[in-house]
Amino acid sequence: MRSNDDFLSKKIVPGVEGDEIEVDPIRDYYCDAVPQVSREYKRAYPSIIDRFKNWARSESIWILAYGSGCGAIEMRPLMTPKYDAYQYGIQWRPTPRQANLLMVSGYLSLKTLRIVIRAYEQMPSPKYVMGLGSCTINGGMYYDSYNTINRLDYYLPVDVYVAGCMPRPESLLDGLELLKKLIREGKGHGADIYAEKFEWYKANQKKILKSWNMPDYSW
Amino acid sequence: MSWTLRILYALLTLFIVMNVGLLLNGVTRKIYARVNRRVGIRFYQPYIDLVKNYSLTNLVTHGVMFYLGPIFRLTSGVGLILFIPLIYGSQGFSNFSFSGDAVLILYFLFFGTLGMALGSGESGQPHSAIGVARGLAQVTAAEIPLVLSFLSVFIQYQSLSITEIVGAQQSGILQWTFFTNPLAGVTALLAFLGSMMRSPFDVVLAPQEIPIGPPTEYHGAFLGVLQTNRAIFPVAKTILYVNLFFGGAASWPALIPKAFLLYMWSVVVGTVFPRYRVDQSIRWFLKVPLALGLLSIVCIHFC
Amino acid sequence: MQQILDALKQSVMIEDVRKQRDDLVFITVSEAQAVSAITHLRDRANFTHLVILTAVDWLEEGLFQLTYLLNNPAEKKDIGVRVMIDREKAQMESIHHLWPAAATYQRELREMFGISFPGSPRLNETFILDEGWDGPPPYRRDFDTLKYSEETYFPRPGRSTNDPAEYMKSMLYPEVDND
Amino acid sequence: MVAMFNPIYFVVAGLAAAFLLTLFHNRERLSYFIMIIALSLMMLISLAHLASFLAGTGEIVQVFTAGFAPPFSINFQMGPPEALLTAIVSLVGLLSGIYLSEQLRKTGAYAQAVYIVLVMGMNAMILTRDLFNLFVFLEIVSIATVGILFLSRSRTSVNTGFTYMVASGLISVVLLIGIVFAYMNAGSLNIDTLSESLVMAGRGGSIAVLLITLAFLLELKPFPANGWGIDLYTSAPGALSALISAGGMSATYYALAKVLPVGQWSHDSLVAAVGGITFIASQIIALKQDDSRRLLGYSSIGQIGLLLVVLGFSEALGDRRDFIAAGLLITHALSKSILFYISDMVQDDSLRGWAALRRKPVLLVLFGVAAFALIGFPPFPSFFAKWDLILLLNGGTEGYYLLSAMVLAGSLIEAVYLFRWFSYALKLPHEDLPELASPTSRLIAPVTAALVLAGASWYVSTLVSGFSQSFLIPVAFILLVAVIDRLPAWSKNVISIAGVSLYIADLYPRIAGDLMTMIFAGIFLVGAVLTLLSGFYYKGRRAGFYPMALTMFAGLAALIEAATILEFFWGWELMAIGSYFLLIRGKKSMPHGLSYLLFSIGGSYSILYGFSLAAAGAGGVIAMSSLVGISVMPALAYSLMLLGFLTKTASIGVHIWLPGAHGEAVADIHFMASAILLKAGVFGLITVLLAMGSEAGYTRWILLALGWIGVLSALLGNISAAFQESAKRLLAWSSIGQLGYIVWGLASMSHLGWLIALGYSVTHFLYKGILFLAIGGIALKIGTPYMYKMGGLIKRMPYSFFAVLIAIITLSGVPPLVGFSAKWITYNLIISEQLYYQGFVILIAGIIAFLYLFRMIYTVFLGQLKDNLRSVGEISIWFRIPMYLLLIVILVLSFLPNTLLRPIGDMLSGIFPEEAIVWTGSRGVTSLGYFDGAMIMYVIVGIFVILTILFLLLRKQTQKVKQFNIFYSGEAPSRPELSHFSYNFFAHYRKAVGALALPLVTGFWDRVTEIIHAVSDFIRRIYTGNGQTYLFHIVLYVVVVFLVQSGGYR
Repeated sequence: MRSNDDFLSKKIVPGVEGDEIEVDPIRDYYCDAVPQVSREYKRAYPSIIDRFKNWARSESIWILAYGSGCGAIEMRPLMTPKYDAYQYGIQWRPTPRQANLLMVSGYLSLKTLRIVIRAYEQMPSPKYVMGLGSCTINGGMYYDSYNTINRLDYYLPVDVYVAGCMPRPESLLDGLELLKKLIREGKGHGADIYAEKFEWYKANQKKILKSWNMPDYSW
Repeated sequence: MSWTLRILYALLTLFIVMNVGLLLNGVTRKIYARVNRRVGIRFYQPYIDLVKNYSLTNLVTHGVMFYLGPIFRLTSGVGLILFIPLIYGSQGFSNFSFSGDAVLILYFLFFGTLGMALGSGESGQPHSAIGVARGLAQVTAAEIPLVLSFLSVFIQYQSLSITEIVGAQQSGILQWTFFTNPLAGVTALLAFLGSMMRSPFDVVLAPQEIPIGPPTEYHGAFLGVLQTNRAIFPVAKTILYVNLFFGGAASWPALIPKAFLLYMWSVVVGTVFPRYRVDQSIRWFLKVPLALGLLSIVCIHFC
Repeated sequence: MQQILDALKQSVMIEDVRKQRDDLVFITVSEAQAVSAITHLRDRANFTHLVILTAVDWLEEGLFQLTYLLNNPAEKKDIGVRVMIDREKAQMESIHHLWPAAATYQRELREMFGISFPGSPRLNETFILDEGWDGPPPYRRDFDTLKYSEETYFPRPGRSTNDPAEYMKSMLYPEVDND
Repeated sequence: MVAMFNPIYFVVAGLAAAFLLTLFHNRERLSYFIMIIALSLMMLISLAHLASFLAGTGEIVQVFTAGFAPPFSINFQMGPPEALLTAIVSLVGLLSGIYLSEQLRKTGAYAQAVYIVLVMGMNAMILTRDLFNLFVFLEIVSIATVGILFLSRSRTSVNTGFTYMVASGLISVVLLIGIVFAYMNAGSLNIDTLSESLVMAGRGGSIAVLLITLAFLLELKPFPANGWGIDLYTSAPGALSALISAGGMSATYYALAKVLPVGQWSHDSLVAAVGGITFIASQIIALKQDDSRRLLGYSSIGQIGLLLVVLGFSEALGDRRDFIAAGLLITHALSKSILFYISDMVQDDSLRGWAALRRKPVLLVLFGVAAFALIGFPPFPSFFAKWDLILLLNGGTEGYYLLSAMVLAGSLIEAVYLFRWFSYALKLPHEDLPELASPTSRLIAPVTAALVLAGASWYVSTLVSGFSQSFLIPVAFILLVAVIDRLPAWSKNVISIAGVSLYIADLYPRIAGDLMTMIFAGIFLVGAVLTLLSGFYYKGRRAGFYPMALTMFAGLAALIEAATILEFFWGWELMAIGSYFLLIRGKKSMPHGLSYLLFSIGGSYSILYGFSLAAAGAGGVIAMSSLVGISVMPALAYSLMLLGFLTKTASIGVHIWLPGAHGEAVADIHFMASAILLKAGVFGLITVLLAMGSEAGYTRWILLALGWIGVLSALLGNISAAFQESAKRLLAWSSIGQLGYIVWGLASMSHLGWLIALGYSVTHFLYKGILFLAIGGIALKIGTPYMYKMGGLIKRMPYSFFAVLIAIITLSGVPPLVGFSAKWITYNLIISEQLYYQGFVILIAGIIAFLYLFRMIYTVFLGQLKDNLRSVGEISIWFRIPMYLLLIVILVLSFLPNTLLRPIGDMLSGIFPEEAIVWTGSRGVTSLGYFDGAMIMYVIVGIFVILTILFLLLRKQTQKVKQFNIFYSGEAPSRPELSHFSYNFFAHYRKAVGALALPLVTGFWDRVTEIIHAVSDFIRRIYTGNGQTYLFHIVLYVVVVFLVQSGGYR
């Protein structure tokens, strides 16, 4: 079968000076560098500055406002007066460039998985992933679907899972507190693990996203 | 005054203003939250956010201009605060205001805007460009009452020097420009709303539509620089207004409450009113503020 | 409605008629006559709107049932035209010349059921399975999705499945002996 | 020596040749040879006399044949006017004869005989001093004309010829009656003796004079009784039309000139009125013509009308009359012949058919020469003639102000149709060019005519007082460059740069002390060198570019060097020609080039009128100082001059030519046109405002209007710039805005205002130079000026980006670059001069500039790089060199604004002694405020450097990424052009304030054009093409004129 994504195949474009330009979109439009492990991760013990940084990171968690499944509906109450996650240093940002936490709020079909991977890779490190609900843990009620993933941690480095179908806002807050604790303890190294086991993650991703039409790492 | 002393004063000024700015940001958002009946962020949250952003480990850059954009922006904020005579009578806290008068400040306001616009432009992010286009269009409209009110003040005092203007207002509250030239004062307050990037004039940022507008692609330390500027810049602008319209200040304790109250003016309006589209806000500035501004000039001219 | 069917009978051999409601009838026609029947309904009987084209997999009978649901907007009537085709040689004449939108349904059927419609535009392009699907058509009943999922999506071990009714009973009334 | 060339030989040669021809009528080659010999002989005679008169040795020769007194014999007189006119007639006769060689040889010896008799008749009409002789020769000419027409054997020509013959017969009757009356009353027909006796004869004599005058007027085909003559032009061969138009008209005109003194100038007002009406009406009618020959016919008649005006105002024009008439006549005769010759080569008679000329560039050049000569551009004789005419009409004891205005209006209309036609020929897109029959033999005639015209131009310029010959040196240099036009561009470039540099070296010592002149000389000439330098990018010949560029610069230099207003006007017009040809080099520039030229001409006529009033006030003195304190209608004079210069600064109202003309120009031409050429208007404004001062009462209103014009130009120019899709048009609109600041500053008539204006003149030159070269270079490189087709070019052209960045920061007035100083002075000016309302708009306009500046730099350099631009390289090094030279100047001036502003301020203290900026080093202080350029620069650069270092110290893992590594809602952009926000960039702005940028002004000019065309359409309905109607017109005309004129005899 032919793919729709023709715009990513190589093409010859007539240049303005009468020349012909070969455009290879993956190579020419995208950076193809591989992520690197951070210096902090390599250190055996966190320095005092690292601890301070980790504290700041834990007290200022910016969530990418993106909902992949039904769980997105449970995130909204966190912004309302009843739960008000802002008081715990949690805020929402509209762009992955400025977010630290990716909340995967429910089942991921193949299509949304691709978007989630892109969004995750575009976030600046250190960055964290939280999986909400059974669907991200073991596929939940979609465990036998032909196009819904079962385990998120095979594709992205998950820091915290919050169980439930769907988990209630209270559970979410609990999960966030756990995440903050992990970060404070210097265990929030998802991005470094992702870089370290990059090939494994990519292999898993490519196993199911067979028509892989993006660069290996979306900077 | 020696150059060493000057630089020390400048650093002190920056330290004070930055703290004031960060606290103002925090308190403002607290107030927002309370209006929404939320607990809201901790008032020191902006500090943590700033540290967090600087402590992120990697940066993605699209090119030289992208890299320098936030620095241009911060230069503008820092330069602005150093060009404004902050404390009346204090040579130290007048910093570098001897290098130019109010006109320098008015035009230096654009320095950062331009740098930021160029930096975000290089990222190739279309949403940034949309945000900048909106911002520029709105600023040109908001600038109309601003120029009118400032012109009115300059004409009133026959001076472009901020120090002289502040000096003329020292003899009492009723000598403040806001009371001696109320039309210009009101016009300036309306123009002030347009430059603070708050509702109803914040469609430039429109987080859900064009993800956060110009700084969409900025992150980590870049964003930290922008946030630093976001602390300094509005305070500098506010102090400019305080100097021109509210008698300036002879000491920091006098300056900070004034700046705080004026800042709150935009916060209160922003909390209450919903957002304008760009063409609506342009038309709005071309109605009442323009008329008031012209009226103030006519009054100054003929009265 | 009867008149419409009578008129249709003049030219087409109707194998089966099932009246669902006064304004909804399902008829079954042969594979060879299906398109002419649909054309007749569209042009003569004002069934100008193709509501849906879908398929049912009769695995046991070795048949695919295609259903063309047609609507007459003026008289507010619907007719479903059913065609049984051979499951082994899953192929049907295209009707994209009657409704261009039919091509999209046919693409979907091609992808999900593996039914071919020779001549239909863009038939062999991916439709929704654009992540590079290489398994059998997933809507065929002989395709085991659980097995596929287990092979592909790294199932988490230790997962157990309960009958919801029994499970709820045991949870709510643990004192009752469920045997 | 001259005696050998007795004028009687004209008749002898003519008749003898005609006789011989009949003998050799079957030896066509020989007979044609004889004809040419005879024609050459005639020319030789007249040339000999002309030469002796020009050398000052000539004497007036009187000839009487056969010992009888007139009217029974022939009485000839050969004086200077006769010599000149016969020379023209014989020349055109000879050239037409050569041109028609094929046709004449084919039609045979009889046609050749008739042709010779025709030329002879015309010459004789000029020479004779006897009324009856005149009548006879007039008849000969008429009949010979018709005869040739019949021999050309086309169906329409028979019809036309018949109408023509009947009409001229009718006119002959009128003439003959007049002669009979004259002879009855005076007993003599000698023109020289007739006049006194006729006046004594009372009423009969008066009627005789009126009838004779009327007959000759009718022969000159006055409007509206001229339908019979017009048709002749369409059906006769072009070369014959040339002879009729150039020769016949001249002869008849001179005959009328001879007859008028007979009536003691009692009918000069009639002649002037007929001439004036004919002039205006013909030009208006010609506007709607689509047939080239008919258009030429109307144009000829219009020219004759103008000559009649000259004749009618003999008294006012005094001894300059002959100079004016000769100048106009020579230009008219030669250039019209050129046009008629070309019209024969073009197969398609419609105006658009003349695009065929593009097959042969030399013909295009000839067409251009003829067109520019007819309108009265320098260096052609008509330029000086028109100048004198307007000056004298306005300068007499009673000024004929309305008349001179009408003459200029008519000329403007003439320019409209001539140049529209010319632009068709140059630029009209044609699927396939029409055929052109131009064997080399046919080129002889027009080329010779053009050469003679050039010679006459040179000679006439030597006769003019108040015009230094040194202005011809650049023209000679231009001609030299034109001659070597076949060489490759770089060699011409070297020569041109050398020429300009030499000129600068020569000029510098002369203007060294005068800063004002230095500034503009610097902009004009240093600008010239820089633009020529950028011209090295061009590979190939670049045909025609260098002569025209040099023409423009010569004009600009003449403005600076001018000691008299005539020299100033010369420079102004020269510049207009040069710039016009430069601007139309773009691909789609045809309509814009035309509108540019028309506004230029309109503006220069306005200036001319103002100058003439100035000269009138100064009693005819035309030194530049005569502009000071004009005593004749000073308000009008100054307003007109200012208006004229405003057309060049493209201020609002007269700006509509600029966006198109500049927007379609090539990069370096754009630089010339915008950064340099517009400053000529500023120079003009400064000249006028200096002369006008601000003391007189009326100046207040003029300055107020000027100020608002400047302010609105700035505002609307900047708003419109934000809405442009083409980067070049954007810059063009931006120029309108920037020039608005300058005009506003000048209009304030204050120290600070002029400081702004002069400062802007310099800085605008600097940053606009960079922008034009960069944007123009990019447009050239990628083949389109549209910004939505660019994007992301910073990756490919970092040097250009940096230069443009500096330029736009300067333009926007953001500190620390030099543009800020202008903004600072603006605030000082607004407050100190109380220009609150204008000033407020100016300030807003300055802020709106951000819109288009950001749009330009973003959509061109930032955003997404398009696929087809992935391999594009930097713009030509020859653009980057001047760009970076300008850039260095900007940076120096930014650090030390006092280096520019202080000397200007000191100089302005001489003009406006009021308070100024006090400079201490780089710190400027006024009574209101202060700024320190160097200090601002140190502080800002210091902060920037410190922050950059701090940021670099943070040491992050920095990853350089590519264009699609952007957040795109988790998806991938498919194509760069779909992710580049560029088209309709300020849609919301347009929605809110777009009404301000609506083309109201354009609508106004469209309406004016419509009205003139409607009038033209209405008038030309009298030409039905019916012979009887035409005859009826003549009769009616005679009756009406007779009734009107004879009213005075009762």
